[in-house]
Formats: sequence, C-alpha cells, structure tokens
Amino acid sequence: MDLFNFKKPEHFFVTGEPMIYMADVLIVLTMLGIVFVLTYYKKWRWLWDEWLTTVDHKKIGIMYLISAVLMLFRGGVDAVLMRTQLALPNLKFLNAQHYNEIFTTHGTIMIIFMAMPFIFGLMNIAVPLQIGARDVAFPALNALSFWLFAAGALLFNISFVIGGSPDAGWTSYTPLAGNELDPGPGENYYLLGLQISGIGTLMSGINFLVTILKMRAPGMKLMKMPMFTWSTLITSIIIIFAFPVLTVALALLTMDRLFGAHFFTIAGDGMPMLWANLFWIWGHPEVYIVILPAFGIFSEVISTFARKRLFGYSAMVYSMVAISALSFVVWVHHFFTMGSGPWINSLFSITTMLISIPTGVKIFNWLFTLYKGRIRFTTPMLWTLAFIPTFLVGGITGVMLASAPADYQYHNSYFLISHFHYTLIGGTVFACFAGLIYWWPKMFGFKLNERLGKWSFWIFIIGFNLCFIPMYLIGLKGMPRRIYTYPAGLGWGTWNMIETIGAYLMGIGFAIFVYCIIYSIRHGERDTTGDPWDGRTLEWSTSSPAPEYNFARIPQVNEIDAFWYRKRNKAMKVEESKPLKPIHMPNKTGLPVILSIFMFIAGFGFVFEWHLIGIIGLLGVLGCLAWRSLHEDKGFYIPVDIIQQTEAKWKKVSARGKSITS
Amino acid sequence: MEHPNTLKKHIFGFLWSLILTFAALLITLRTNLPLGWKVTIIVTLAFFQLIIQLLYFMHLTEGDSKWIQVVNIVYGLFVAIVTVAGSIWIMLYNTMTH
Amino acid sequence: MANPSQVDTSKPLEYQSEDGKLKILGIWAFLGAEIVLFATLFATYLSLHGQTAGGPTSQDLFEVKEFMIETILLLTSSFTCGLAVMEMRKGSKKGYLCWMLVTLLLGLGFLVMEINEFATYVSEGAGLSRSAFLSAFFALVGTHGAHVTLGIGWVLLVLYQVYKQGFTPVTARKAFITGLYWHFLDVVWIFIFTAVYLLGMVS
Amino acid sequence: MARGHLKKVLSLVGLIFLLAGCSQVKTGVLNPQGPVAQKQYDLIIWSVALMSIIFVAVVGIFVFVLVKYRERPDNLDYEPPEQEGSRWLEIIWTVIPVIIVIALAIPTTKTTFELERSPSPEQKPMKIEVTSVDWKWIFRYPEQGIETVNYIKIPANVPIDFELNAVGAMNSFWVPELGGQEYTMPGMTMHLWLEADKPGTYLGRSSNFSGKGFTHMTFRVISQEKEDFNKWISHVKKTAPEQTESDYLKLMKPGNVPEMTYSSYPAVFIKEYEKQQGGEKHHHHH
Repeated sequence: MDLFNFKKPEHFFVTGEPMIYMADVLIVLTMLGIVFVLTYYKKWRWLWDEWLTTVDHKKIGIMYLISAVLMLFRGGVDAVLMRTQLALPNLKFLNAQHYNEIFTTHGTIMIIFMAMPFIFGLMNIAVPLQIGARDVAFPALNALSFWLFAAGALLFNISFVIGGSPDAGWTSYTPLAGNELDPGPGENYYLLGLQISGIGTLMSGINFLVTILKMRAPGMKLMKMPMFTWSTLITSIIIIFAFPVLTVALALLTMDRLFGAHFFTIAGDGMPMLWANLFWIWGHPEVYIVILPAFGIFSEVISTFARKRLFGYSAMVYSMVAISALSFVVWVHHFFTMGSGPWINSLFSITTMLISIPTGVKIFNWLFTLYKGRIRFTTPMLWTLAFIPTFLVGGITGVMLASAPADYQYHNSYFLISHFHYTLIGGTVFACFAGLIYWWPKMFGFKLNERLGKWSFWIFIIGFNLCFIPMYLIGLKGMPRRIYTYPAGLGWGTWNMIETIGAYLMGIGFAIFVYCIIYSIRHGERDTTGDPWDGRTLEWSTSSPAPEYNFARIPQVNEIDAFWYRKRNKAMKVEESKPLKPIHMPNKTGLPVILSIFMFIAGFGFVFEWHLIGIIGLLGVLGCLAWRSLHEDKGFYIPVDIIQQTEAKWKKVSARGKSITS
Repeated sequence: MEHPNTLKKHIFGFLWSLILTFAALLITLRTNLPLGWKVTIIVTLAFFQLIIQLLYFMHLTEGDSKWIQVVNIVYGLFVAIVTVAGSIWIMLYNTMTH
Repeated sequence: MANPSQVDTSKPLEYQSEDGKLKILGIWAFLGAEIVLFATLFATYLSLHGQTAGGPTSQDLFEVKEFMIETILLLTSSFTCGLAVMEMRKGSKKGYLCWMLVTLLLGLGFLVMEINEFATYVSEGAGLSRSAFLSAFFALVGTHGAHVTLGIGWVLLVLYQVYKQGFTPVTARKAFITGLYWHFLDVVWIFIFTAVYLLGMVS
Repeated sequence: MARGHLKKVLSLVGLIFLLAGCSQVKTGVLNPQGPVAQKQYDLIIWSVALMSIIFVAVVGIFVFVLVKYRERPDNLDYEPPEQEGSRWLEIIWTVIPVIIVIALAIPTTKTTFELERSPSPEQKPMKIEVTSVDWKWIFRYPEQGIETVNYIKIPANVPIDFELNAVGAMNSFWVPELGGQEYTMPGMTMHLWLEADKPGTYLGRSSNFSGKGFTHMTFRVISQEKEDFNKWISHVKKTAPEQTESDYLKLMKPGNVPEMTYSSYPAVFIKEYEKQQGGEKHHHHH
C-alpha cells in the first residue's frame, strides 16, 4: 500500500461515446442551473436551514423520495437503452462493453439506490405518524442514514462520467469482478458506493426498530399497530441481521482488489464461490427488505379503500414473522447450478417453497379484506389491485424456480429475469407508486390528480405486461440474460420487439406520472382536513402536511385502526379537551452532512486507490463522531402558545373546507 | 432485578470464564479425543462463556426492554449459526456426499 | 427523540431518562448486527482455513503462550470493566474511573501483543496476500483488533466526560453503553480463541 | 395410479396455460431431446399444473370480489362489516398450499438425486472434458484423444459425462434441448450428465455472464448415430492438425474464435497449466 500514490487511471474522464458527452454537458448545465437558481433567489441559507441540517423525519422522507424518483429515472433510462439494443437481432446501438455497464448499473441502482430509499422515504413519512410519535428514536442518526445513502448513491453515479462504470453485473460475481479480470475504478465504485449507503441502511434499521418498539402512543399494543408499521418493524429486523453480511462481503472484495488479499481469487487458493455464498446470504433477505414494506403499504391501501379492517390481522403478522425467519435459510437457490450436491439443493428447494405458504396466506387475506367491502378505485388502489395478479404470477414462477432440477433450465435465462421483475416491479414498484400517491397529501397538503394518475397507471401496467410476459417465453426458448445481442433465426426477434415496445410504454407511464406531479402542484385538490381518503390510521388525524411536532397531543389508542374508531365514536372532542404541554424537539444539526462528505471523500480516494485521501476522509469521519460524543444535543421546547396558533390555523381552514364540501 | 451486579457475581463470572478457557485449552492440547469431539466440546464451552458474559457482565435481562434484548440476541445467534454452518457445509462439504 | 422531562428515579441512572432507555436498546440492536458481522468473518475464515497455497498453516504460526496471554488480558479487562459499571451504579466516580483505567491498560496490553503477533507473521512472509487462509485470518482477527482500538478511543472520550461532569443520566448511559461494547469484544474474542487459535492448533 | 391420472389431467391444464396464444413455442427447454431434458420438462409441466390451481383460485376470487363489491352509485350508503378473520378460512388456505408444496417437493427431491447419476446406467458412458476460457469452449475427448473448440459431436443414446472446468471467469454450460445447465468454475471441477435421444443439432452456450465476449460464447452440439460418430472420430484423427503447446496458449488468450478441430492435444502440458491457473483444486468427489 503506497500512501503517496496518486496515479491517474487510464481514463479519468470517460470519453468516446457521444451519449456520454451529452450526459456530461447535461450534468454540468444542471449543476450550474441549480447553483444559479439558489444564488439568484438567495436560497442557500434556506437550503441549509430547512433541508441539509434537518432532523425532521418528514423532511428526510421527502429527500429520500426525491432521490429515489431521480434514481428510478436513471435506472429506467438504463432499462430503455438495453431494450432498444435488444429490439431487433444484431443491432449495433450499444457495444458489448457499454451494454455490460448499463445492465450492471441498472440492477444496482434499482435495488440499492431506488427501491431502498423509496421504501425508506415512505417509512420516514408514515411510521412515526402511524404510531403517534413526535419523531424517530434517533433523529440525528436518521439524517445521517439519509446523507450516507446520498453519499453512496452520488459516488456510484459519478462512475458514469469519472473513471468508468462497473461492468460485472449487480451481483458482481468473482472471479470476474476481481482485479485480474476487471481492473480499474469501475468495480471499486460498486464496492464503496454500496458500502457507504449500506452503513446508512443498517443505522436506519436500528432506528426504526427502536422507534417502533419504544415510542408507540399509549395503548398501541404490538398487535394494534398498523400493518405498514408492522412490516417496517420486521424489515428493520431483517436489515439489522442481513446488512452486516453485505458489509463484510464488500469489505473482503475491496481488500482483494485494493490490498492484494485472496478471498475470492484463484491465485493464493481463494474461493470464487465464497462471494456468491456471502452475497446471497445478504441478497435473499434483501429481497424481503424491499418486499415486506410493500406488503405493508398494500395492506393500508386495501383496507382504506375497501372501507374494511384488514382481514386476518394476526395471520398477516405471523406470516411476516415466518417470512423473516425463512428469508435467511433459502439463499442457495440463487446458485443451485454451482455444484452444490443433491442434499443441499433438495433442502434449499424445500425451504424456498415453504416461503410461498405465508405469502399465500397474505394474498388470501387481502382478497378477503376486499370481500364484502365497498371498493373505491382510486389511483393508489389501482396500483394495489394490480399488484395482486402481478405478484401472483411472480410468486408461482418463484415456486417453479424453487424446484432445483427445473431451475437448471430456468437459471440465468429470461425466465428468471421475468420472474424477479414480476415480484420487484409488481411488488415493490407498484407499492412505491401506491404509497407515494396515498401519502402525498400528508406530505404536501394536496392530492395528485387522479385522472393523470390513472392514465399513467394503465399505460405503465400495459407496458409492464407487454415487456415481461414474453420474457418467460423467450427464457424457455433458451435466451440467457446479459447478452447484448442475438442472431436472427432463433425465434426470439418478435418477442423482443414486443418487450421493447412494452418498456417504452412503461417509460411513457413514468413520464405521465412526473407530469401529474407538476400539474398537481398548481391544480391538485388541496387537502384541508388532513384526512383526504377517509383514512383509518393515526397519520390522518393530524393536519396535512403534519406540523413539525406531528401531534399537539399524543393520541390515546384503544383499537386497531385507531383513527377510524375515533371517527366512528366521535371521540375527537374528548381528545381535544386535554391541556396542551410544551413539546420537546431535537435541534437541527449539520454534522450528518459533514460526516457524509468526509465519507464521500474517503470513498472517492479508495476508488482510485489514492489511499492518503481515503485515510484523510476516514479521519474526518472519526473526528465528526468524537465531536458528536462531546456535544450532546439537549433539544428545545416548542411553547404552548406556538402550538395553539399552529393548531388553530389548521382547524380554521379545515372547518372552512368541511363546510364547503358538505 | 435492578441491582444484581454485586461483587460476588462478578467474581463468580470471572472465575467461570477462566475455568472454561483453560478447560478448552486442556481438552484441545492435552487429550487424545477425536477431532470431532474436541470441536464439539470446545465450541459448547465457548457458548457457555457467551451466556456467562451476557448474564453476569452485560446485564442482558435488565431494564424495560429485557425481552426485546433477549429475542434480539437469540435472533442474531440464529442468523450467525445459519451463516457459519451453512457456509461451511456449502463451501467445504457440498459434493462430498456421493 | 425522547422527552427529557420524563424521568424515573427508581431505576439505575442510565435507565432513568427515556433517551437513555432508547439508546441502550439501540446499542443492543447494534450488537445484534455485530454478531452477524463477526459470524460472516468466521464463516469466511473457517471456509478458507485449509486454503494455504503452500504457505504457512495455522499450526506453523500460532504460539500457545502468546494467545493465552492475550486471552487472559482480555478476559480480565472484561471483568474489571464489569466492576467499573458496578462502581458507577454505587455512584462512585472514583471507583469507576480507576477500574476503567485498569480496563484500558489491559486492553492496550492486548492490543500491543496482537500488533506484535501480526508484525511477526508479516516479517516471516505470512502477510495478508500470502494465501487465502492468511487473508481470512487477518480479516477476522484484525477486525476484532480494530474494534478494540476504536473501543479504547471511545472509552477515553467517555472517561473524560465522566471526569468533567460526574454521573448524569447522560454520562451514566454512555459509560454503560461503552461497557456493553467492551464485554461484547471479549465475547467475540472467546470465539476467536476457540475457532481460530485452539482449532488452528489441532487441524 | 390415481395420482398418475391426476398428474396427467393437471399437466394438460398446465400445458394449455403455457401454450395459450403462442404457436411455435417448441424450441429450447420445451423441446426436450434427451432423457435429462425430458425429466426436467416433466417436472416443469407438473409444477405449472400445480401452480395453475393457485392461479385459477386467486384470479377467480379476485375478479369476483372486484365486480361484486365495487363502489357503485347505488351502494354508497353500504357500510362494510368489520370482520376480524376466519379461523376456518385461514386453515384452508394454509393447508392447501402445504399439500401443493409437498406435491412439488417430492418429485423435486427425487429428480435432484436422479440427475446426479447417469441417465442410462445400463449404457457405457462417454466422457468429455469441457473447459470454458474467455470466451470460448474447449472440448476434449480423453478416450479418443481429440479436441474440438466451440462444437462437439456426440453419439446419440449414449450418456455423456461432461467434466466441467474453467480458466478465467465463471461460465455456465447450457444446452437447453438436452438438459439444464451447470456452472464451469476455475479451481472446482464439476460434472453434468446429458444424453441425446436421436441425431440432431442443438445450440449450446454460456449462460453466465463472463465479460466482453460472453454474448458470442456459443457452441453447437451435433448428435449422430454411433457409426457416424465413430467415422467422424477416425476422420478427425486422420485429417485434423495436432494441437501444439503454442496453439493451446493462443486459445487461452481472451477472445472469441471460430470452430476448430484437433486430432490430439498436449495433455501433460495442459494439466500443468490449468493447475497453475486454477490453484489447488478443491472438492470434487465424484
């Protein structure tokens, strides 16, 4: 290890492709634009005070969501580029190297930098409000989680223009991802970007675990929690016990690449398969980390728009607990064909199939929540309803894949690709749309336009099925994943064309959704009541957007769907007669941003093997931690008169709103 | 429950940890047991030490959240054992069965 | 963040404030994650133990006397750390500071021995990049050593605060949490002692 | 007997689902040309059949509730009942999936073990050594002493024991019409049994991403009658060039190459070289 090595890599700035130059120009213009707008409107102070240093879970949630939508755009562009290249046999739109980079960044970004922050955004928005808390257990740590995620995402994304993108697939299998076969900064970006954001994820897991276990409103026993809160709790547990495996796996491969260790190399007797093993010990639970919160969101939406409490609440909870335990004992099904013997393959086949049982229980409970309901087809409900048959297809093909001997035929083919897109898009992405639209009024105080939302929904759904149903077929026809082109005459051409059309439709659906947001900012229906959907859980009992302190008085809970029962029993007045008290809140802090900047510097240094810079970054991180240890945040109090003013303002508008509508 | 950590308990815990450590050492180096037995015994002794530390030094069963703490550690150990045993099985013994 | 005005004086100082309870539970969850982190390193080490690439094996390298002294140092430090927390609960600042200093000295002794051990191996040509076995050895034992190093720094910060401010719900909570962390490192070492050193002597 | 009957009926249902709306699907996995692929095909169809039960049930209930319980202008004053759940229903939709999982797990386990053995144990097997190199396939016939690159000829109705190795990245050896795939890994020898029922040409390829040239890492598998195969062997022996050490080293360089044929190969040299590339081989206890 040479501390003073500042060797410039062969290509510091990525060159050669017109698309990359275009991206370069766009990035520079966008950055200049942002700087100009902030300076011209004198908004730097506002940015720092209101956003960069905030510890408010609602604002952190919004920042997660903005990042996630941006990353959805980036990952989606990757997908559309891939589909364009595969539309016809023998196309030369992308070359092999470029295609390899694009599918690698597509997968990594969608899982780590899109699905995860989207889910975390919604958790941040909804969970403290659902349990009647003022904030999360550790607000500053929550901000740090976000900023570490942002630093990791930024680091990963700049690989596109500086140094070159990773190109060994999002699974980054060794020995391909080792130094020998894949030198240069690309894979380092993958390792360090994931590492930095992964640390943030782990801290979020701990934060939400403690928040949900210790900060619920009085009377809210565990079995009275809203289902989204339950799913967040279970997800947090999986995060806490799965993410350290990723941390270690990434660190070991980093040591292989940067410091000449031999964990996964052929030289020095390392074992390439060990990477696959460790990666999937984390990777399979990771799938449930992004799908369980989705289940939670669907549960909330279904029960709200069917006007019925969730059917089989306790079975829903137990099935999630079962899934969380099973998720740790199925990982080998990702590499049945890697020489594991028949005993191992049989055992992991069976454990994998077992997961379908609690999942099936959940599906039937949702169906019976709808049964005898009064179903309103709002946009969030449409996404949720679409989820049921879509996820069903993903689920049953999952059981088919679980059968090891059959998997020898599906593995690495488009059949597999279609399967996990049916679960991850049909589960997680649909839930992200459903949850975003559902909680949108709670975040911003107005609803998204329903008509545009429905257009975007239908176009996306049609596109999705056009894109992925044929993939099952061409998988069975022998088309493997990750090939950048294919010859004519194999019977793949027509189907690929249909898939590409589907992908473009999904892109159009997304574009309409973005337009829907822009349109609704001006024309969206204002939510004056705080309860635009006739909701059931506590987040709808406070104003939209919720005040800084969430609840003027911490609510008392007696039932599942606490707010619904309070509305039925007209218990609002009782609640409001209690006296107000000053509310204790945490202070803003710039430390999370600063620490994350140091982390970014460290990551960037190690990506280029400029170890001195890496170490300086790490020392900065340690310094920040020590500073924090010596400066305990004592918080501050919001006085009663301020609370009264805030509440009175909302009540007045709300009353006016009610008199207009009724 | 609130103040279980008397001096006596600490000394008790310390002595046990020393005894278990030396027992493991002697069993490993000074007996002729088959390797499988040695491994089983000393790993068991290590788990005993773990329990002693958790109960006598770390006050695992103390505070409002004692059940959460216990479940947390048990779940952690479950994942740890699955990870270690599963990896060894998959990496070293996977095709030895036939 | 919890309201500091809710205080329950029937509990030990570190549990009295809501905030203290939250943070102690948070650290337990963190230790749960650490269990899995070390388990992954153990899984790696045990998978790669035989992969020596013709280089030195564990039997060639390990010295019983050395690792026994390291073990005793760390076990004793865990004991004295426990005594320190006991003194804290009695409200004795001096008792806490004294026992914690002893703990730190023992920890430092352990660290010096470990660094010495590593340096010896490296000088014998048995460094990180010699073989998969050695990579895994340094990763596992080194990660533990790094934890001890960080632990020493962390404890020093807390000692300073206790020395300056005495015991408040905040400093008591910090002292308790660093104590938990220190005991945890001892637990991890017991497994390193068993799975790395003892097993390394016989297989 | 009864179960066999049920299996047939369900298979039919499954097939209809799979084939609905597409006419020329019979290639690849759905066109099994040997006993291994046939076993996997049967298992696939059986699983599709089982899964269609679930699919029909869920979609049926789903459409029914959506139509029946949608909000209409005439039911706006309908207030849904508060149901906690139903013990009996819960038991039903736990037990039926358990039965389905058992019905799939048993043939899965059976087939998993069967695929480890020769598909035609009464036949004398033939051995072919497969090495994936960035980005080509090298096939050696140890019994015949010849080597081919990017294609193989095999005798029909003879079980082939493929011994899989890799130099460089991991790949996966897959001939869909003859059977499922297995990874080729450096430093870890693995085995795959395949057999062709009749003469024919099938497309094989790497299905595990291995870098720039991965897409073109395909090979042909030509199955012939035994006499034709033997004729081919003696023809190769007579006419094809011998492989020299430098020919071999040239093959080791990354890149795609056309099909090639050699009448011999430098076995000792190769063994040394691959050992050096692959490190100490671990666990191959077949």
